[in-house]
Amino acid sequence: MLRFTVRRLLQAVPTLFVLSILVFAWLRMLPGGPATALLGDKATPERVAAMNAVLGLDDPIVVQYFRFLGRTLTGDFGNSLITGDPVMEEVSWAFPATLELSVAAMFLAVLFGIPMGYIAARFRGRFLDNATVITTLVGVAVPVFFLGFLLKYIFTQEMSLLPPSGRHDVLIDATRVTGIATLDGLLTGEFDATWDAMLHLILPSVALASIPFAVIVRITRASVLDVQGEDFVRTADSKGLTTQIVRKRHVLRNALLPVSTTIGLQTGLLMSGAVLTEKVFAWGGLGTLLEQAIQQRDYPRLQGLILLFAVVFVLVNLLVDISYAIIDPRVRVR
Amino acid sequence: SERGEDAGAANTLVFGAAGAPKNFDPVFNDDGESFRPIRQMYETLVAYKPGTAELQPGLATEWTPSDDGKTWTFELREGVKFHDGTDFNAEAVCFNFDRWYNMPSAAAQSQMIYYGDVFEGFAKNKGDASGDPVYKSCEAKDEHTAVLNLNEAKGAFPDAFGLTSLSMSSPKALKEHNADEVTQSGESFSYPAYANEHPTGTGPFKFESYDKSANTITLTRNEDYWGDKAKLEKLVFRVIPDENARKQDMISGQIDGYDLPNPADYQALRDSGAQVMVRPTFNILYLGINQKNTPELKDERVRKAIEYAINKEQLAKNQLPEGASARYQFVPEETDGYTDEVEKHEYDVDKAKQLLKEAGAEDLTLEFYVPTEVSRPYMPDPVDIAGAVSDNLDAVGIDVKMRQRPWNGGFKDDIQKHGKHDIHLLGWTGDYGDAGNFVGTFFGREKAEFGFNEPKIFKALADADAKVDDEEQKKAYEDAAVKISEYVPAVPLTSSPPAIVVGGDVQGLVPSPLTDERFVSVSKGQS
Amino acid sequence: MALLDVRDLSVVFKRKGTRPFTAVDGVSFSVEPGQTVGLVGESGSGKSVTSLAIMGLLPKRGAEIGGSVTFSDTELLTLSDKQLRDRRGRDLGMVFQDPLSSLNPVITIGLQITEVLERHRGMTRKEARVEAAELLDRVGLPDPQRRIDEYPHQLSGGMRQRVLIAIALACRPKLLIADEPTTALDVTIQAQILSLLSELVSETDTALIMITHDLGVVAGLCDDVNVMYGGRIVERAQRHDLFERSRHPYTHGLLQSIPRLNAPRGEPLTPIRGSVSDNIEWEQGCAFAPRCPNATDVCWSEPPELKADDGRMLRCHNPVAIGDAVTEGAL
Amino acid sequence: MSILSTRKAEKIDSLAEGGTSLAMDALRRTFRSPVAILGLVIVGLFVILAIISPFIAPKDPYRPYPELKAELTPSNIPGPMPGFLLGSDQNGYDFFSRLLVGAQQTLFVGVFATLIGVAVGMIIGGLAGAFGGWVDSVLMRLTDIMLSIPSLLLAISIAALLPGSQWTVIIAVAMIGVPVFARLLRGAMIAQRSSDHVLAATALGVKRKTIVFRHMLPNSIGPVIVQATLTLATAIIDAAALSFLGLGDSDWRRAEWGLMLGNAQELLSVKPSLAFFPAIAIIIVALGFTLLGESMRESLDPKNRR
Amino acid sequence: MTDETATTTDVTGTGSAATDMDVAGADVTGTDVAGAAGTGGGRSADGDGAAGADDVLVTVEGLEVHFPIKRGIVLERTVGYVYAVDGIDLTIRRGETYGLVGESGCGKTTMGRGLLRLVEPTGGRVVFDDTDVSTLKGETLRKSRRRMQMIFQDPLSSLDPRQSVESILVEGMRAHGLDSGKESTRARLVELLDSVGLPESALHKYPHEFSGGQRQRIGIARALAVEPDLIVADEPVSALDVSVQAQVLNLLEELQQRLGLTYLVIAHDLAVVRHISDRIGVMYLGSLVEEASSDEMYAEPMHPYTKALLSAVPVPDPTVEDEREQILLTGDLPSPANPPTGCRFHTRCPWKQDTLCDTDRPELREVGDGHRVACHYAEDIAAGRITRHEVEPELVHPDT
Ligand SMILES: Nc1ncnc2c1ncn2[C@@H]1O[C@H](COP(=O)(O)OP(=O)(O)OP(=O)(O)O)[C@@H](O)[C@H]1O
Ligand SMILES: Nc1ncnc2c1ncn2[C@@H]1O[C@H](COP(=O)(O)OP(=O)(O)OP(=O)(O)O)[C@@H](O)[C@H]1O
Ligand SMILES: [Mg+2]
Ligand SMILES: [Mg+2]
Repeated sequence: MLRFTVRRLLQAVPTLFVLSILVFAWLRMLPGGPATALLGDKATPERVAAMNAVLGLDDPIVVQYFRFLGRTLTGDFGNSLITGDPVMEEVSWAFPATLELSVAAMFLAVLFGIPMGYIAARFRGRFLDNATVITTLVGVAVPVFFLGFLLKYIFTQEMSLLPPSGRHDVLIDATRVTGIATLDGLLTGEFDATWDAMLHLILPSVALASIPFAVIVRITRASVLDVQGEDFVRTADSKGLTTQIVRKRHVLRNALLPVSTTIGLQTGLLMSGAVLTEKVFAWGGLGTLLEQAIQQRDYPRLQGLILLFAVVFVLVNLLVDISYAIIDPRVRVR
Repeated sequence: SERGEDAGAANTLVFGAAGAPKNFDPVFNDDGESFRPIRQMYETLVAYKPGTAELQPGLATEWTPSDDGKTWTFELREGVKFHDGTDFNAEAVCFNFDRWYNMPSAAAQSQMIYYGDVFEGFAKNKGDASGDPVYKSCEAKDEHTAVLNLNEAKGAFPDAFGLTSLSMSSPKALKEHNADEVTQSGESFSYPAYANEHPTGTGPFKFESYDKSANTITLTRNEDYWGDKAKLEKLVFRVIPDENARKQDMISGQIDGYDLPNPADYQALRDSGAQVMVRPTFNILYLGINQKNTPELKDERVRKAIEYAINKEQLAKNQLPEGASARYQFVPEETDGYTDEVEKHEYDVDKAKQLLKEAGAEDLTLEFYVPTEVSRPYMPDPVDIAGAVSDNLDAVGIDVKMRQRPWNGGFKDDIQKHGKHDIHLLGWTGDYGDAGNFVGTFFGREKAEFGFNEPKIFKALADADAKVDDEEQKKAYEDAAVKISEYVPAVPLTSSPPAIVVGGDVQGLVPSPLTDERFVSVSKGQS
Repeated sequence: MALLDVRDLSVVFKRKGTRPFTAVDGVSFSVEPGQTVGLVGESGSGKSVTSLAIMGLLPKRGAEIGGSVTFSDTELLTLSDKQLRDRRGRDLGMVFQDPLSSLNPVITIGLQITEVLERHRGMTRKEARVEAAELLDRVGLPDPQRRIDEYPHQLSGGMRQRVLIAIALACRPKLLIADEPTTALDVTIQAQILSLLSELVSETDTALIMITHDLGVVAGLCDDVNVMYGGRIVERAQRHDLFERSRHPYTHGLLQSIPRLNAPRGEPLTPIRGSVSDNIEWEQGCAFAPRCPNATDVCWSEPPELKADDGRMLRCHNPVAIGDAVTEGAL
Repeated sequence: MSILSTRKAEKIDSLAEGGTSLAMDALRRTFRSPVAILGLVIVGLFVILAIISPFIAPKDPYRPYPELKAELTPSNIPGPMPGFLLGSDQNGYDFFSRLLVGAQQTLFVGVFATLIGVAVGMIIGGLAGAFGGWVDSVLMRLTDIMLSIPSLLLAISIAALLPGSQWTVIIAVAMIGVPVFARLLRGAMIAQRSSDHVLAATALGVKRKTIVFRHMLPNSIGPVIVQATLTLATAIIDAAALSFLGLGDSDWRRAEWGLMLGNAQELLSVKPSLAFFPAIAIIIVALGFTLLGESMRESLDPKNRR
Repeated sequence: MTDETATTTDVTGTGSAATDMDVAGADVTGTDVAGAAGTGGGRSADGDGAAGADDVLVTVEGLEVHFPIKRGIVLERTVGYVYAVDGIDLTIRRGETYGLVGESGCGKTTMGRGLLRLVEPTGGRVVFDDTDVSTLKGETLRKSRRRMQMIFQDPLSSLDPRQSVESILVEGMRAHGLDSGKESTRARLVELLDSVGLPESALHKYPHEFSGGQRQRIGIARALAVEPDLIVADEPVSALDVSVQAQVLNLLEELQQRLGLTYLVIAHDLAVVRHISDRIGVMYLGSLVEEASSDEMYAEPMHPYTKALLSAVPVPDPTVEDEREQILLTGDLPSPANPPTGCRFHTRCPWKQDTLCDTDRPELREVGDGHRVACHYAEDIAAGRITRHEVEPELVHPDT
């Protein structure tokens, strides 16, 4: 298993390397530039030129790339142009927020998606199944940000049930431990902070969960249907095993293989969705950082974030692979 | 939440900010989001009277220029202490001026935008500074008298002494926290501890913390403030980048105020009981004209036709916030240099068509550069405004091709550096109450943005700037304004007052044309 | 009393939008303890469906089952799902065709054996493990202690089939149904498996239903052979009777069309004409009529009945004359 | 040998397996399902609307109307009034007409984003699948990298690079599809390449080019068509997301639902219908394409072919 | 065979092949160029005396197909090989049917494809009618394919589902310029269909509209369309129902007689192979272990593996079955990626001896009248000097 893990990790290296070149080249190709961004309203051509000199942006592109690579390898992604803070530091502040949101969303999606998919499969072709299929398709067709608005509109504006945005009430003075608001409250015993953080988490995570939920339902359904028709399920039945054992040990376990893959695939979507959801709910995570960075052409932050997203994506895929290897012995040998 | 309530909702004010501040060292900043907290912690020698651009005593009780305008003498307020307990005195003032002038690195210098604008250069001994510095020296005549020597007179003074960037910092804190160590790292800059964690001024609020995970900046009341103490115990700025989120937080009572509400939301905000305070206008939106690329635009008649074609009143009503008005000159009404003598080209489609005909420019095609991904008080939604302007121009037969460029992603380069456009949308918010800050900036010399060389105008503006006497200067700027209105180097469109919104229970906030609101007088509670 | 008595078994598949399809039609046969009964026929003749119907493994929706299946005096078709599950694996064992897909790929073969033992013989996991290893040893799987913790993909085809047999025999069922247990295997492996099966069956006095399309397999193994065509049994006889004197033109034709190792070379084969898809429906006459060399008008109009004839059962209007039977047996 | 997004890739590859199915057969199966029919009806109506909308729009969707402008302020956008079924939009244009014409522009964006994605993806996938070897390796690494960036980020990155125009959106959204189509086609082609009928053609001495174009491509196209249908749905949504982020096409005059929705976000409190109508239109259309695509996929799936 | 002879044959081979090709291309009248070309074949085959005297169409010498097993993170490395075909020598005479049997995975298919160069052999050579096929490239290789055709196991998957029978059949003709005119092509198509027993109406149907046996007929017609000399039939009847199998086997035989075809028939069913073949080669793990005429192979198998194989085939005759003494092999076929040393069969051989078997790989050697066997102790076994014994089954992990 260790070898498997290490190999998978090594496989990601070339991808990340090429990606770093692409990201770098991409940023150099963007019109405008860090100097323009830094100088804001006061960017006159002269100032921009002077600033470029200060920043070394008039050096040859290759020199710039290797400087960038060198810094990146030491974990230095430079400082944000917007805030002036080191990008890594910004990320370390914002990452827990995004992590919290994504994990909550994925948790919801899995928690409700797998049972619903399973139920739909068991009632294949009947009303319940068709209803599930249509619902999930609608779920996919609704733009995340619009769903966010809708939820906000209904639950905060109309019903005043839940807080509209942010991660916790400003007046709650919670101690930061991990940066994951719901967890911190539990760790420090500030339960009101946890409660408050949970309330804030509900709407964004529901909005973000919509697509992965729909996909998980569909995959689970399809996969359960596939497995139900497999010979080994018939074998299990022929052994006279109880229905529960057949379903749990034979059907579900096999059916979850593709589902686990899907969960990994969904992280990409989740990251995309997070950008939109965070904007809607002023969540203040990586998505927010990214959105600002794009609007204001915050190059160092953009570089850092895109590479970070790729790394996270790689890691999640790795986790999925490992979990795959745990439930599917066939993968291990390779 | 209970805890929030007994934390004394009455004594804490939470203000929504649109973005995170860059840092808290006044001199390294130039944007409103950074200035807002800075203004509560720092003070300048000269201050602006709340709600106006007029001057009033700040840390200096008096300021007097020499006759040639090259020496300024400041009488300083007594009994003022910095937040670290050190005294504010003439030495501190000179320490600040010297610090700015002698800023050691190119990196640090590049961050001092306003200082650079006003003082035009740095000490030659350090780095490879460029420009001819206006600053010469500073002497502490006595404990409470500071004398500033300049190399040349500047019309911007004394107003410019009120710029937030030129706020007074504690020399002790500056030294202790290596305030000058701005370093370049990659494509950006790192700021020293002073700027990040130890801003130390004389203002009514003291820095307490900046929680980057929660995105909140917390200030507390300065109990040793020299003047009337702040009514609020705590002032919290919470960064909420999303416009809609700010609004909803405001309505649901999560925050007590935020800046620059979307004009579309004024009504909803008011309905929720909030106070939308419209500031006096101090900005100008204009339709720039670049004479370089299209010969027809060199013709005054064509430029005038463009102005005649635009229905500024309707534009102000349809697309701009309440209180916006049509403009026929660049200097704001409240500022010296504004005059009724200017040539007014009011909306007149027939006249526009006729002028175009006369100039033989009936099939004029213009590239109209419009910024995107930006919202400024003078143009909340540039694209919609540009749309309305295009509709107007279309109506007189000008074929407008709209080119949209992201504000930071090419627009400014294309306009100000490459001059790729024929016409463009841009504007300006005044930094202080000086006409030169408006017109001088635009038309003082040949620029890629406008692509003309008209010595008549350049000279008129240079003369006006050089006048030391207030009355003379006023006349000179009025004269320049008339010349500009006749030449039409660009079309002034509208001025839009930015608004600031606070909860119904917030009192004492005075909206400022310079967005220079001080929260010292603000209180919260049932009225 | 027979151990298993299948009477008039019929299975009709009904699906929305398609015509009902009768896969098994009035099949009757019985199996005595210790007896091996063969079920042969070409692909699609209904062999598997018959066995699945006996086991109660047909899908609950879409399949209509008629007739009766009595197993030691119990009617299987009317049992509840739960009661059936109590019998399956304990009294009735089954071995399927494809040994790879018939084993759950993600759990160890050990668990796949022990779960039956736990279920039906009330063993603890530990006891079951010991027993499982013994079972694997009995089916000739080398090194069972180690293999027990391996996964199906780590075994070769022959070994997997042994595991399946071990599973089916774990609770010493009274009846074992083997549905083409060797089709996916090579001849040398097939020989191993077949000899293992017959050995185990005779050791334990288990009754065996052997389903195959390979007449050679039946010839060596079965006491009684049922030949199916188009969902019905067309001929049933003891194996010597069947192979030496086949009466039904289909059985006869099959035997004639198979190349044999022991036949002299150079003789052309006598194929049956047409293919299975040329069947007509049994209701209209004899399903085999379109391909039958002996077919007369009556074959096209009247479905033949399964009748006793000369010590066998035969469903044919014009059986092959006894003299025509294949006689190369003597080599 | 695989990198990083093996799973994503494998998933796409597995979709490619449907390639051997018979088109007609699959279609017949598709249109037996009510879900597919619903999808087809929605898509059909949408396409018809897109074609005829310029002719049936009651007002010129690209002109401001003085009646509307008279009342218009940023915090008051006129509602329905005689002649203007849904009132004004934020620029004094007839909202109803723009909503109608929006179908056309939306279809345009969706179709071109998909077509470009399919075309580029097919070229890459086709080359990889037809040549194999190092060409395949290089091209597939490229798609792996594209797949390793979350799709919207990819689109955002591209959109930020190009000047804001309709084609920017189209290209940015198209790029999301490129790696998917490339993998899909390659997977199908590789399955084809080792298939018996291609081997048979090789054995016959048929020219390589003929084999690729007559045997491999036509048999690989099924999954591509299905994926294209689904991509149409996501393309429309992704384009809207770009607009929402302010990165989309910023032609203020163009009536396109995503753009209209994006621009109306700030006006929710003034006139929610400006956002709701385009949003609902997008949802319905995306749903239509998804229903259609999903049911086609289901019937192409070899497992469902019993 | 020495290197020098190989080279000479090579040169002349290439030369004559080119001319042959031209002749064949122009020749529309019939397939019977066999006689003329045959003399050429006889001349060059100077290897083994007995076989050389006959009309040899194909000579396979030391054919090897090793598939690399690749692993690697960034760059792929070859970590080993699957020795699918590992040194096979055989000759196929004009007009005969050569049968190849063996267990699944022993390399039969690969052998057939290597012979036709549908996979690239990694060693050895194939001389087809004096042409060294192994050296051909590009266009010449493509052209040469006209004379060697293939029939596949799965008739459905080997037919492009999107093409009508007509275009399936015409395709090969077009590739070799045999579709000279509309009329004559049409006539040829009808003739082809007729010869495989399909009606003319089949032309406009698609493969899925036919039954298994009919599809296989289409596959055969496709191969015949280009008037080949050699047909490699890879498991031509394995996918068919028993009752249909005989129809196809009869058809193959009939076509051979009518058109003078030469067959290499690959199958795992010994009975089928024996029925159709003149000579049989038995493969085990990538190489031939025994070769003999069909009758002799059945009557007097000499290699232990062949014996076991023959004894394992069930015969639909209860009397035979009851009396049959089976030689049960234990264990499984070893992995071709990791073949045993010495005699490949020694791990399962009930006659295995302590010397030679696990160290020396036996050559395929002549033991009389065209009967070749690769066993060190073949004669001893035949004479009963060595007796069978028990074998500990070997564990084989399938490489997934
Ligand atoms: N679940 C089902 N639904 C509909 N039809 C079915 C189903 N299962 C089997 N059939 C049909 O019933 C007929 C008999 O099938 P069965 O599997 O019993 O044949 P078989 O004799 O076992 O053939 P083979 O030798 O191929 O296994 C076939 O035509 C088959 O298509
Ligand atoms: N393209 C390939 N790459 C790698 N290994 C291969 C390839 N083709 C075949 N092999 C391996 O070569 C060996 C021989 O395969 P081949 O298909 O020739 O056997 P066969 O005798 O035809 O078997 P079967 O009876 O199952 O058709 C097998 O182990 C197979 O896994
Ligand atoms: Mg079956
Ligand atoms: Mg094979």
